Amino acid sequence: MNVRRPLCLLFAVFAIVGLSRAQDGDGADTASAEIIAEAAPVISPLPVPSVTASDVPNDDGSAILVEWELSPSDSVGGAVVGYRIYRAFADSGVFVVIGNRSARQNSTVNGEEVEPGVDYLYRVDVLAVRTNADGSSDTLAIPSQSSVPVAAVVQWFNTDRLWALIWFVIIAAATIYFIEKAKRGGNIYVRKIGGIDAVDDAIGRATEMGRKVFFVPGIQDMNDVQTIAGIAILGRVGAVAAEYETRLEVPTSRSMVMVTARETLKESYSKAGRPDSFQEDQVYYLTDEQFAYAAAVDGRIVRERPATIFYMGAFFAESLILSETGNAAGAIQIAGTAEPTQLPFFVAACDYTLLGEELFAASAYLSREPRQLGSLKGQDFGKGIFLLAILLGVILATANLIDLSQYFRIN
Amino acid sequence: MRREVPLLITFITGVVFALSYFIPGGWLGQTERVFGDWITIVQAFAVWLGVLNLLKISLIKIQRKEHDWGYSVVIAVCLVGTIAAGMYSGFAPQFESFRDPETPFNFIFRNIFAPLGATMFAILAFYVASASYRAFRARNREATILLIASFFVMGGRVPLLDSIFMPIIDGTFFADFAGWIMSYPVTAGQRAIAIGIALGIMASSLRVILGIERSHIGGGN
Amino acid sequence: MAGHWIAVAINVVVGLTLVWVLVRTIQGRPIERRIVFVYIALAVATPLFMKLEAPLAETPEVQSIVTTIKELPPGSRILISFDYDPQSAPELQPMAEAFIKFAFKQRHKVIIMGLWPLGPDQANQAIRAALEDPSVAELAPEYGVDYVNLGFQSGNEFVIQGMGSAFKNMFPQDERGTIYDNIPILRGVTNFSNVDYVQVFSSGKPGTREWVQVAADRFGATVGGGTTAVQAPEMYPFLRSNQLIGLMGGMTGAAEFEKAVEELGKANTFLLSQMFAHATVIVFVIFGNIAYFRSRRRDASTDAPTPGGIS
Amino acid sequence: MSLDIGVWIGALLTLGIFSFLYRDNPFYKLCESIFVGVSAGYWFCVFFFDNMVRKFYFGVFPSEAGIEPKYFLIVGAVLGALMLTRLIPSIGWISRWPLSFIVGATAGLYMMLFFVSNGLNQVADTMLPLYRETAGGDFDPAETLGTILVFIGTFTGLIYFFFSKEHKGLFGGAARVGIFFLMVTFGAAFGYTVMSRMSLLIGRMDFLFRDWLGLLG
Repeated sequence: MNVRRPLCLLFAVFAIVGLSRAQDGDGADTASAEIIAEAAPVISPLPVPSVTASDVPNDDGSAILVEWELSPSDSVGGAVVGYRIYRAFADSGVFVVIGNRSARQNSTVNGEEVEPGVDYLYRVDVLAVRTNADGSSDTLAIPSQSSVPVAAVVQWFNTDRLWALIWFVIIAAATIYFIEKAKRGGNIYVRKIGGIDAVDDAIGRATEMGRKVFFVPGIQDMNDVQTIAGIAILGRVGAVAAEYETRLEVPTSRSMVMVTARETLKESYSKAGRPDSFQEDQVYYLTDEQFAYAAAVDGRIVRERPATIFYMGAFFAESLILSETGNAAGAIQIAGTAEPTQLPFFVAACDYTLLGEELFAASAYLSREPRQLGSLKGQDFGKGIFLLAILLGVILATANLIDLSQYFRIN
Repeated sequence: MRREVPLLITFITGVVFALSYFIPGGWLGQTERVFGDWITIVQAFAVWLGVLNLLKISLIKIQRKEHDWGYSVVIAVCLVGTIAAGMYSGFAPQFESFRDPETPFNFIFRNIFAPLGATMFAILAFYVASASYRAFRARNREATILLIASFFVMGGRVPLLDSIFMPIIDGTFFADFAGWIMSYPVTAGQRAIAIGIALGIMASSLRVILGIERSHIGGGN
Repeated sequence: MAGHWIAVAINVVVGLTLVWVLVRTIQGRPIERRIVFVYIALAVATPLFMKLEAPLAETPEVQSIVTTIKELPPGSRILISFDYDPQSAPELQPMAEAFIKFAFKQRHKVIIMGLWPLGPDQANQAIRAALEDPSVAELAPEYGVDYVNLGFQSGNEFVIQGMGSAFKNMFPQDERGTIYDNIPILRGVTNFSNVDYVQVFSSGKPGTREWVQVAADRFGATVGGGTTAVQAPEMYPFLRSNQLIGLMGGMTGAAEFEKAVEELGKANTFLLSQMFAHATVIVFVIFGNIAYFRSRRRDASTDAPTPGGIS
Repeated sequence: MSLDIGVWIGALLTLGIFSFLYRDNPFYKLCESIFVGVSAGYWFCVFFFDNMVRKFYFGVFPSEAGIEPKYFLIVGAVLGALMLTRLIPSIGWISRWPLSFIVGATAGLYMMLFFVSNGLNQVADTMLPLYRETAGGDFDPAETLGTILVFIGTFTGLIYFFFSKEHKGLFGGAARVGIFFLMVTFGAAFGYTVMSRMSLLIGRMDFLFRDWLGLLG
């Protein structure tokens, strides 16, 4: 055995070299290729010694992990080119190919057409190139023993995500605590944020100039949290605009956003005591297409020359198309988005930009309502925990003591 | 009823969908996909509201002969025309799908929609230039940093700085430096923003679920 | 060639007018943005007519693609997936054209498919461009024998997964409706073990990442990538771990590939345009700053807001 | 010059959009109106055939035997139908129900997804030893510097986002450092994107000069 393995290897290398040279098809080389092929005896690679299959944990019972020991013949430069994985229903025993893996790989996940609770058998064939005495070659498949039957299981709690639950509960509980505390009274300090403080003045400016205010709620639908945040801000902006009797216009690129924005504004106007000033046509749909929407809003910006433009929500490439036009039209622009790729463009073209988290905080700020402000305190608590964790984690990792990241990394 | 039912619906769905994150089995294990499917179907319904609104506004403008009403005619005709072409392309038996290369719908897409979209996108090249000319000025420390970072990345990403300094510094120094900026300081900035966003979304979602933030149902307090 | 000289002349003149812009800027009368637009338009358009070679360094990730293709014996089968749409065509189309030309010249067999609906259409354009090349036309590659377009299949990475057991399952017929088994080039092609190389041109998801994760990792295919510049950095981890044998990133990567296969084409021209445009933007940023410092000297109020009003 | 009518339409529309760079004009207004009308119609058809017919109808009533109907899709249709009550003013308020459902689901679902992917995992990624070695076990100065920068930048950047504490003293100083990192991020990301934006313009120019005018080889 000790001698055989290196010998096998050597022959396999010869066989491969001979094969590849023979394939070149050069007349001069054929002779030597023949000699090598003749010298190499027909050898069969060894099968996979064992195959184990197990349920993939923490899933909906739709995947099985198949692992095997590498064939002893599978070594660098060896004749083994890969493995072919077969599966059979335990009750029928008929094996069907489910996939291939290349040499030196020893596992695969069977994630397709797996029913939970059904027993399966797995088998792994070694695929190897065999060189025949006449110099030709073919691919051999040497089957393994089948694995013991295994069934996928549905889990009801994903234990991989336990730490996510723990951290979430801690921060959420703190947030709710601060909300309750704020409700009972108690002064909550929030620092100045330029972009948010500027809202009133920006609308006031439009009133003085007798021009419109535009509010652009992004180009995503209501299933984006940023749009929801943008609409919440629209509620506050709408109340101020109603109070100042400034015409506010909301072009949307999504029908559902149009509907929601109308509901929101209607309420804002009636809360400001001016329900009659609200007209449905203030909020209108243009088109779902990103660039057509940008083209149309651009056109409106140059024609109507609004004094103030808000961009609040999810923005993509149109961010600069809109804000550059607004800038050239002389509007005061306040933007807010959590799309990191677009922040630089708003920063370059707008007077004020709410960065990521500030977009989500803005409506709470503008409401000045204790419960809303309390939730901001909860956000800060979360940041405090993360800061502490990062600091500790880095120190402990540098000192090579404990890897804290394992409590934060979630699959 | 009008106010309480929506609040209750938001609360229940919010809690259920949040919990589903921890449950791998059953349909709760696939809420992201299931919800995605629902949304696409709701969008197919909701688009009627938008398109009818667009048509209504255009027709009103035409009827009242408002300023520039001619363009409203163009919008209305293009809208109805495209829908007609799409329906014909989708239902006519000679086409397999409304997207087939030979359909009139595809003709509109290729020769009207696509070039318009591509050009609107390309306009950005001009705006990027004018925005940099105006905004990237060393007004204060922050602006200077912004300027320097953009300068090196802009010049390093194409073989511009490297070829200018070829006689002095050999190789791809500026390309590597641009890469270094992208992989370290930029990672740091983006990570801070990302973590902030995570907490921001968490707090504002909690406000929505708990009914503190209720603007989406037209509700103040 | 006349175009080249006219373009060069225009550039010289335009370059001289920059002095005027600089003087005006120093005088405190910054030019309006429409003039900036004119410069950008010229910077992008004129290099298209020039016959210059962009200066480029050799990178291992592009060279390894070239070497791999060169080392394959003639008649090897290359699978190319077109995973992008017209919007990314300026970056990826030159790459695809150069690659296909090169593959044909090396006498390889080309199998085309797409995970993006409009991908196979881009492929047809690239093939057409390749066939117009006289040296390719001489070889007269024949549809069905030397190349085939399997068309688009929906399902993202699951298509790759399905191809792992049999291409035929995912593509029962080619784009022209011919049954898989009746296409000569596909005879004997069951799955990834029968293709010698997989090249992906991608601008997003599904794209190179998915091909690496499924075709390379799971089925052991040799995968090379070609991505937009924006995507390229994300692919470097795969290069380092050798899951991806090579990568062309954006126009720079495409131009380098053209140079390596001695086939200067669109990518090289486009890269020139890009360099001119970048240079123009940088020049204007510098001018903008000169203007600012001049005006600050005149007007001492320096309480400028942070960019984006961030505080 | 091209003889293809499609190329001509495309070229004229391209010029129309570009004319906006000079100023707003009737040619641009025409192109804009065409774009709005055509694209709204386009998406209407896509929603109809892809979402309504293919996803919903063939999802619930599969065209081939052996495919299981996806009855859960009916929920989407019910929500959609309730949305349409908007068209009848007297019962329009019912549309708040599907909206509440969508907003609630979005809040619940993405709250967790972002909390983990944007929050916890990013925190975990930052917990690296500050002393970095090369694969060979030697001190790696570039990687070490990079790791330290990522740590400082993330830490101070987060401090900038604190709402309930005034940016004063040491805390304020840290927040300022955080702003510096944000500025580097924005500047670099801006410069980085310039390249892809320019290539889009190159694509359009190539279309005009090559495909339409035929001036390029």
